[in-house]
Amino acid sequence: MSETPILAAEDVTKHFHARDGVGRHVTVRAVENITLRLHRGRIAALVGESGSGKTTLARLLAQFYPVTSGEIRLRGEPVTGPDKRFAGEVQLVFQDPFASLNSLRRVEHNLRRALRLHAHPAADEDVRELLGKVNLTPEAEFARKLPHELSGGQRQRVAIARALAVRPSVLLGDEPISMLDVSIRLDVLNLLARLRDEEGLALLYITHDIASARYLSDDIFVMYAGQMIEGGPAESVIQRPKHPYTRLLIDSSPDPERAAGSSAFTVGEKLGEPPSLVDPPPGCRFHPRCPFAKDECRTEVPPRVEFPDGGWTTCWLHATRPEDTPTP
Amino acid sequence: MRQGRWRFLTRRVGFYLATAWSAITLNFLIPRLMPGDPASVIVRQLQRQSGESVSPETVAAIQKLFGDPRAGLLQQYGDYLVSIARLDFGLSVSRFPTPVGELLGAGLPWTLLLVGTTTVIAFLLGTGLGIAAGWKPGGRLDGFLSPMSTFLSALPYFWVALIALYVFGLVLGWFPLGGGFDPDLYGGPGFLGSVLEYLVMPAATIVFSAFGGWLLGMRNMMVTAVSEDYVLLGRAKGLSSGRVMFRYAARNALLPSVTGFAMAIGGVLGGALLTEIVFSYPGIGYLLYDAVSKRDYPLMQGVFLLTTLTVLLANFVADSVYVMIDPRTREAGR
Amino acid sequence: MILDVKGLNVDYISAKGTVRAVNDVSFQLRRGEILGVAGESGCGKSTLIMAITRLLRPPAALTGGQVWLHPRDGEPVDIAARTDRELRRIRWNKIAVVLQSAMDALNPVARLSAQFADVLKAHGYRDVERRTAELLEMVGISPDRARSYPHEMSGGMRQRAMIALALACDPELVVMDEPTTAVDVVMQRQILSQILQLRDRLGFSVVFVTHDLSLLVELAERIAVMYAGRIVEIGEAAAIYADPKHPYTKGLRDSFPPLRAPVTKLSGIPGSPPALRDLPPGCAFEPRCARRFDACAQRRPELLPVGGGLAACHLHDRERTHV
Amino acid sequence: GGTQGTGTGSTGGAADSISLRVNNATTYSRNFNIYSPSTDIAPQISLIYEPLVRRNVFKGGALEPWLAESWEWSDGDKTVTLKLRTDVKFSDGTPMTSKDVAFTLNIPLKYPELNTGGQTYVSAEATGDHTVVVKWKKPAQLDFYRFALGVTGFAPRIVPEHIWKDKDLKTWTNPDPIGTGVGRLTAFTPQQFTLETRADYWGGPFPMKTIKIVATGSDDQTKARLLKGDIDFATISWPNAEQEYMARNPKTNVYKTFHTGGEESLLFNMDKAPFDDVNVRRALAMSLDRSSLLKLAPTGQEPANACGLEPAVYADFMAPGCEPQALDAEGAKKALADGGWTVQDGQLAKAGRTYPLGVKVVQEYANWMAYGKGMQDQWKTNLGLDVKVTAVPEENYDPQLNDGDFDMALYWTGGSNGLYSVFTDQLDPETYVPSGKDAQYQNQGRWKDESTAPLLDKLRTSVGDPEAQKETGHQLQKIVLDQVPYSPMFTADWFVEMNQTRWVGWPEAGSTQHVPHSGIGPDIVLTLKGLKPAGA
Amino acid sequence: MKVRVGIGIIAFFAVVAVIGPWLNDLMGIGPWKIDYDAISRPPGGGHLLGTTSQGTDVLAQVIAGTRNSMVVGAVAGVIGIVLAVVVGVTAGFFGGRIDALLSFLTNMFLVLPVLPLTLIVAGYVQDTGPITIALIIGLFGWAPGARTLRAQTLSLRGRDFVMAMRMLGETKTRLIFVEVLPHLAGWISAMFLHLVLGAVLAEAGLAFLGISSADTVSWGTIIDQARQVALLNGMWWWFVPPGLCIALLGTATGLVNFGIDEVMNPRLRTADIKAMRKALA
Ligand SMILES: Nc1ncnc2c1ncn2[C@@H]1O[C@H](COP(=O)(O)OP(=O)(O)OP(=O)(O)O)[C@@H](O)[C@H]1O
Ligand SMILES: Nc1ncnc2c1ncn2[C@@H]1O[C@H](COP(=O)(O)OP(=O)(O)OP(=O)(O)O)[C@@H](O)[C@H]1O
Ligand SMILES: [Mg+2]
Ligand SMILES: [Mg+2]
Repeated sequence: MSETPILAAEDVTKHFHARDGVGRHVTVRAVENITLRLHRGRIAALVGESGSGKTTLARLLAQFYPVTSGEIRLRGEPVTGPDKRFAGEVQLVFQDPFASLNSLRRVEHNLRRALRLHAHPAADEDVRELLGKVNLTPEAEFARKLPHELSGGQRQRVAIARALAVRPSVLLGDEPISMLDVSIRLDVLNLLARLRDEEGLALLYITHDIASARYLSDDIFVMYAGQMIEGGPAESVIQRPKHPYTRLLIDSSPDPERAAGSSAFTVGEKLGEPPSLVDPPPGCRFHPRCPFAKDECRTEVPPRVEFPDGGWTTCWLHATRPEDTPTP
Repeated sequence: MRQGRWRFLTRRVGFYLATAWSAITLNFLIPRLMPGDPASVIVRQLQRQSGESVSPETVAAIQKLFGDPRAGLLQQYGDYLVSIARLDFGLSVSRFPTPVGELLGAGLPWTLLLVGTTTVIAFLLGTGLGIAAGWKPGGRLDGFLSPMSTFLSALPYFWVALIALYVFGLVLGWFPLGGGFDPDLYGGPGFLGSVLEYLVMPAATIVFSAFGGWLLGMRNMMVTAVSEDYVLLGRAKGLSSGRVMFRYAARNALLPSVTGFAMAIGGVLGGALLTEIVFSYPGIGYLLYDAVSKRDYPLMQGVFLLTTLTVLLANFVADSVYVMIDPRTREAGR
Repeated sequence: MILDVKGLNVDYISAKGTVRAVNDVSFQLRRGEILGVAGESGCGKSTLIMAITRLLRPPAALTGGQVWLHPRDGEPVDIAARTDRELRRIRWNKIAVVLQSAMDALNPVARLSAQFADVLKAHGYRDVERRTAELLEMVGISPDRARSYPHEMSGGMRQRAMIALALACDPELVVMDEPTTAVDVVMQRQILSQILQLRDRLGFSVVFVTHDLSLLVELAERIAVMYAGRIVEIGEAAAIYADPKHPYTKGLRDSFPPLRAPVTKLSGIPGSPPALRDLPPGCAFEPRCARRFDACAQRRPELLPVGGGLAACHLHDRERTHV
Repeated sequence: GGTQGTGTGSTGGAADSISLRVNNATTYSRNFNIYSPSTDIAPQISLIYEPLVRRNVFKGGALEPWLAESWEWSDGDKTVTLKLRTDVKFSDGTPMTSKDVAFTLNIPLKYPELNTGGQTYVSAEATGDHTVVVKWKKPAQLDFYRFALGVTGFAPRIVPEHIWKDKDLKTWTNPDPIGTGVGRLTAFTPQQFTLETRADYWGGPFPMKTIKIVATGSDDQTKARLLKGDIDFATISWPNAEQEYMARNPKTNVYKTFHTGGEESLLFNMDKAPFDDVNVRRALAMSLDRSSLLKLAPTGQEPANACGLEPAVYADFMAPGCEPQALDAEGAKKALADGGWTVQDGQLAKAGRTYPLGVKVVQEYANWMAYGKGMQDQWKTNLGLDVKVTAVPEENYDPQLNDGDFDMALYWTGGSNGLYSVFTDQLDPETYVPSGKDAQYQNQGRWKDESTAPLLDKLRTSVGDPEAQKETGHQLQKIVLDQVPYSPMFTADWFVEMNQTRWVGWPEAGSTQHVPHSGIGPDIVLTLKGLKPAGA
Repeated sequence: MKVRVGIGIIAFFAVVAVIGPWLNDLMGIGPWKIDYDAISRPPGGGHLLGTTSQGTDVLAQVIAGTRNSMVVGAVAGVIGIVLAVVVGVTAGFFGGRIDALLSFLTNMFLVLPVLPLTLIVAGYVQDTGPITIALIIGLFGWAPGARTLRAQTLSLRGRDFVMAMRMLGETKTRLIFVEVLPHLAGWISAMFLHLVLGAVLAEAGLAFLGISSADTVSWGTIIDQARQVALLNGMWWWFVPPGLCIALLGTATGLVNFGIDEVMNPRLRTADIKAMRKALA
């Protein structure tokens, strides 16, 4: 873990300027003071509710837009803009495989362009090799296909192959399977896992689906309202969530084991909605929804607390007695 | 909410002002870049009318009277802006020395009447039929109305107007041939009746060739709307199909049409040019045609300015109306 | 019993040819029961829902079967055989629907209150405002939001408003087509618990469609699994999860990584669903099935009782003959 | 369905009213400022304001009394003393005196830019109650014609001083006109205005009570209205009027043409090769069949005399051999050969150069358009030449001709203003300006032959001497005939449509002493006065 | 089906436009050839569609007119569409100041009353031949198209597939030409047809207003000439054909656009009610 991360967001913040319902200029604090490091051969999962800033963070890492503050580093070097060298190292896989391929272009067009742009040989066999890497066989046949002739899973694999064509060292996946049918999601997940293992890629896996995060990733990071509130090795986060929000996420996820056969579905309290990012709550941003909220939660930003199992969180519940987990 | 709309509208006002200025400038330049000057036009007409040539002294006098339209452009531009600000459009050349404002004032009501009513009727008719056609896409009504309106909207409307004039005006004699009213009844008790009578044919030809466009537009919007989930839900709610058709489908499909309608109203002044000419209708369109053919710069400018400003105004109204009727336009105009 | 669907067929008809999107579907729904319908995309779940509510639009047409609704008071009605006009009285009163995306299903240009009002009025409710407030409160929305337009509310709120709207006329059956797909897990959990709670309180039955089998296991009493337009297995939720009889069901179940159990490598179902236009002559799942054998490609398996439920798979032919 | 007779201007049976169309305005403005040269203002012809003298077109343009009873020249033709009628009253009852006349005549002196009549006198004074003296710097018999010009507003027409004196004539629109004419404005709408005839008109009572002047817009509209019987009297050129108008109702519909004494000619731009060669001009003129051309738009015009004078007006002055140019394809080819010209690929060629040819016509004139097309066709057939026809919008026509921006063009020549005017318009070398310079409506063909100048001088100075006029006239006609500075094509005519349903007694060509033209000066007064209600 | 009929009609006119002169020669007629013996002759005999009052053959004129009308349509269409694409796509793709400027220009042209402006400007140009007319019409007609294309480009620019190619380091030019433009093909072709028809109609309108060239014959000039004489004489054979040609061309473009609309907006694709009735019967 001490080796230099391949791609890192160091204390980045992103504010958007927009207009609110009344036409006023407002600042959307989409991402605030986040540090995230991606290492070779490791998969980091990023989970969180809708609107918590996951996509924004991924796009910051991909240099879609500049950071408001902080720094994106590639192999320890600060990056200044999306140049070709950067594109050759970092690639993004989009959520919607139906939208991320040009419906008018054949599979090979996508791959060949990617190869050419980065001065790699782009002969037929190079294209076929890429398709082979993502298990699209027979390769020659797939190379000639148009997107609408492919299933969602196949398309997502083409998109991944396209990203791989530049021979990146980092792959950023923004919910790469959420649009896919359940039956083929695993296929794509397994592919990503294989790429990590075989190519040594560093991967960021963004998802709503905590179970799949656990299945795929080495580390899990949890975002809430633009902030990172917990992180650590996958198992430790899932089995021993430290932040009440992480716990809420896990408890909300469908889990057939938990209740199989019965519909003894305990109705949660009014869980409220995520806060506005224009005018976030002071202190811990989760406090309005937190059943354990204390006074300091409402006023002061909680400190970061590290745990022996490699995990960490920012929560007042642990600030004083870091060694044991609260049992509400 | 309300405040947001205002903000949006005030931002638009900036655009309109800039456009108005550009139009005014363009308006100033165009006639001056045209060849031929009013004096020679007038001489030409005198000559034609009398069938004999006009003396050089006369020509000199006329040229002196109207001046050289290309002299001292900058000075003229300044004067022009000042007089526009004072709503003074100068004296018409072809009707010297009648003020342009007076002519515009005389023509405006007629055009508004003719094109205003026809635009409204064509809109209502087209939209109504469009709703009906789009409600059951591919159905019998749709299968008949859509191709028909495609054909109708492709007819050159002055051509239709000429045929109408010939058939209904001359051969059958049902309607008067031209003009806006019966001058013998002017101001008298039968005047309004005669205005209507004179309106029928030009109005009918405009409606005839214009409603198809509305129909097609509305039909397409309607077809799209009908496949929306909220229309499905309307049906699922057990509401009467009329209610679903109007409150759910048409109400949504209508939004773009309303903007289109307001813009069409704005195009009213320029839109009836050909019809007004065919039917010698005493409106703005004819005035412009006259002005162009007689190189009546001040009149041309007046008409063009009036037309442009109405379009701008209508666009502004369209914007405002849209903001008012579509609750979703918090952040419109992007 | 509230709903009895018998041999339902729905075709998509075009000049190019006809595809059968719902094929000989039969099932029954008990009063107060939640029936989950699961299946991959395109297997005909939405089409089925539209058929039992008679909301099909061209080019879809109901080409066979019956949909008997047994209202608490009054005669059973075959929804499939009634005219639109006749159905108007039943709609929303007896059957209400919740669609996948509330954003699309709520009329964007009408206030929430108006959308409640028109259905309430259409079905003879008097105190429209009070009822609206009551309904909104039921799903945890403050009644003063009634004057909002749909776009002014968050996704979760809209979806809950949708559910409140569905319950407006105290229906006996609520049909839900993926009501939580567009919201995230936390909101999904909230909505599901609300549905359960309200069902317990009001006693309506639910047909709940989703492609997320793991969700149904927690929510539904019984689950029907669809594949290529047919129900391939139907049974008690727990049984289906614990011991799926159809390889497809099993494949679906195994597509969900566990949340707590030890992680093992999973593989989903290979291949993709067949095109409805040219289905294989035998079992539609045969090309993707790991346990296929000769018969599978030749004969289409019937939906027959296996264990506590029904399954359409030749694997069980032998068991049955043994019995 | 039948005609319901609701049309504009229909007089509903009783023949106490007449409707006339004067010009192609869609709408009139209530603007009776007679100093406005504009055409879309309310036209008053001489029904409201009248001139001092009238010109008799059919007598070679001889001047006849109108408001002036008589006039006498003195001071070597530099002074004229006008004696006014004593029985003239303005329509507000005020008698017209010499003061009014002097006031009127001084307006162009005071405002040179309102000198739309092109007057050249230097002073005008009232010397008695009914006498006015007008003075020129040079002998002015010819200039005096301008007191009688037929066109709207251009002759000095007498206005009442008591109304006009304090007005700014450059902005005043004179909405309530008071004049000496027979009509008093009683109703004004933009589409039509009504004049009531005065009982106290000096010219005696009129057969009709009201005169309606109708704005009809285009020629098309005018024709339609004539056909419908809405209008009693109009003057537009109507090709095919025989079938389209007369034949529809032979009893009542009458279309006539009256020669103006001028002609429509083919101008050549003689500043430019190949038109500087008389052979080319002659060839082009000879290869046209004028009577065939007229079939393409039978307006009633006739082929014009080849030498620039028309017998309808100038019978006494005609030179021999002046009959219309007949088609002579062989002669034309020979003329080309004489000049050393050949035709190559449809173009005139000489010494290795080719010359594309073009002819301009006014777009709005349907007959000219047809003639243009016909000429193109005939040049092609007879000489193998491709000539491009360009239709120029009316408003651009004169500037282009004045600038010499043309090869050939149809244009008016001659007229009824006397011999001098006939020839000086196009043949005065003193008015020559090169192409590209403004010819100011004179000599647009760029005629440079100095031998013409002394002849024109002679013509001008011998106005009172018919013999000298005749002889010089012959010489000039010969120039036109031989040199073809322009080629007369068709007679220029007044085209008149008359409806006899309500009014009869319209003038006949040949016997009338005034043109029945709705737009010309006192002639209209004479025409209307001579009418009788039909059936009376 | 509809589309095929539409394309058929358009193709027919296009072919006539191309081979028109040859066709006329073949039939031994010419638009300017004057038959002094057959003036104002109704259809029949040597003149299939009769003759004009000037002895020219109506059919020959209509055939010759097809070429000029189509040329005006095509040239104006090309100019209009090129401007629309350049302005709209540039504005939409680059955004920012360029967009602000171009949008302003577009909006301005949108609100300027086009017909009056065209009339004024056309009056300025002398001897307005088909190309000039086409130029004017094209120059004033691009704005609505540009607006639509801008909106479309704006949405395309943000689409994932464009983003993905940009992530790869694709150049802007290639992004525009290879990724974005092909997706606008439907819009562009529909717009082009619309512009063509608009131009043909506008040309006829201008001819009616007297803005045309005497040396060219187009459907518009035929109507203009005919109305002066033909209407009063009931010479329908002269007046009707050119108008019908325009209407036919318009209907054809309408039909094709119907089809294009349906391709671009799948929700417009209507169910085949006939097939359904048959299947359900
Ligand atoms: N370009 C933008 N302008 C203004 N606000 C933005 C912009 N992009 C994102 N936001 C806001 O930033 C916040 C975070 O958005 P983001 O898309 O990163 O969330 P997310 O976690 O990816 O959500 P989801 O799970 O729904 O994809 C949201 O409130 C969003 O509205
Ligand atoms: N308008 C249509 N025309 C032809 N076929 C259609 C049409 N709509 C749906 N289908 C077909 O009907 C089948 C069933 O579609 P349906 O929408 O019911 O599936 P679904 O199970 O709801 O899928 P999803 O999970 O994606 O919502 C699909 O195979 C689809 O291709
Ligand atoms: Mg996201
Ligand atoms: Mg569905």
